[in-house]
Amino acid sequence: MRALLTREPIDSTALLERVAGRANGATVLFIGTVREVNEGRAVTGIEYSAYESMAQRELSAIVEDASARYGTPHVVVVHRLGELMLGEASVAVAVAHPRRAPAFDAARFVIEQLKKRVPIWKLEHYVDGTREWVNAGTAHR
Amino acid sequence: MRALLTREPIDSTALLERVAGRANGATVLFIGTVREVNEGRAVTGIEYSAYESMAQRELSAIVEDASARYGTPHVVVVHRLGELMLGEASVAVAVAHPRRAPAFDAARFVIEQLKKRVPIWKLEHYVDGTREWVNAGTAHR
Amino acid sequence: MVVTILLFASYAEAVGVPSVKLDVPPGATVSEVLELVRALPGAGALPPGPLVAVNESYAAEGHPLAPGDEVAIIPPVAGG
Amino acid sequence: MVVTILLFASYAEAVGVPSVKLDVPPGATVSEVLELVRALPGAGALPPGPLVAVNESYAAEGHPLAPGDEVAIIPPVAGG
Repeated sequence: MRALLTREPIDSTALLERVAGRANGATVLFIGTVREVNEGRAVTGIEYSAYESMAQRELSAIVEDASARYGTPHVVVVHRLGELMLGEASVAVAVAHPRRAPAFDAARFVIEQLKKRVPIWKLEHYVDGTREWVNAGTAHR
Repeated sequence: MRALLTREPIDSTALLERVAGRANGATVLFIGTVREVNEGRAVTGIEYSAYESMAQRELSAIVEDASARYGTPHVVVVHRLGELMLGEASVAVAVAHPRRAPAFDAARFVIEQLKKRVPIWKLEHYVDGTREWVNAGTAHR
Repeated sequence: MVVTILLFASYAEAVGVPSVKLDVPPGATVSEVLELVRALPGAGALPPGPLVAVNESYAAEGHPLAPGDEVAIIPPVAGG
Repeated sequence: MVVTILLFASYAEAVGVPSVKLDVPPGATVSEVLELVRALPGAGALPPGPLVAVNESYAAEGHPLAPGDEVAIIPPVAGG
């Protein structure tokens, strides 16, 4: 399984091991983490939910697409669901490739595609006790 | 010290911890590893040497430059020296940033600059018993 | 024919339920079903042209539905 | 004046030593010193315009040297 939704903390070292291969000269790991402040508001925690069956399909499709496009089977992505604390990883992408340029490009491709098309939603909890569904159209990272 | 030459194995998990920060939403780690085959020749091992005092200065300058250019203090780079086995990491770059695009760009910048200007040399040992200084002009990764 | 509407995140909160079954005319399209969804209590706040997935794949407005289809109305995604 | 020439990797192997002190005319430039280096046994194989660092910073061919300068001849770098 190269694409995974999980309610457990993401183990990025395990991801690096998953993509290792003797022909690979370059490995790129991307980790998205919960920030203290988003759009100027102090965040206390975050909750991710998903249309899980479809999110799994979309994640798998993105990994397949990245593998074909950049020419390496060594592509994995994990997205966390449920409640996360500040500083925890919400998503991790690991790519290994013989060369560094496509390793960077493939990792970037996976996270950009994920943010565009995987049905996952983020509810932010703020210091003032309010909560809000984050709209990707206004969110940046 | 955000730029380091070392004769010990590179601990990429420690690098990730070094760049962590509560304002950061994105972390990118690049790892370069010793490949089994380079330019079609089967490699058994590799040996890195450096003009160490200058390499240290250049690495530090690249980190400073990346920090200023991409707007984050959370940039580190480690390059291994001495004899390495297949699959071992020769170099690792970690960058954390509030946003993902500059995190990717800064990590890429550091490794590209390193490959251009840091006085480090690579002696490859091949299966047939021969050895050769790798010329970056012909090497790819 | 009956199709199942799935609602998520802010949309599920607005309507108050995560799914609802609707009886729609045979061959109804995605946009026709969206109009019926909009008539549900609380659903007036849905945006004009939301993303829709049919049976876990994104579908265009004109996509004709079949009995038993699972029609998911997808709020702006925010993974990552 | 005396300057120290540093040789690395394939260049050190070609010349057989990692460093050598050379007595050069006062104010000699990098390229003038390179010509003297080329006259060393084994140094004929040095490429036409190698990268040079003076006191740990890259320097142009015309850079004038001072007594005690450390002049490093830098083979094509291959870090990473």
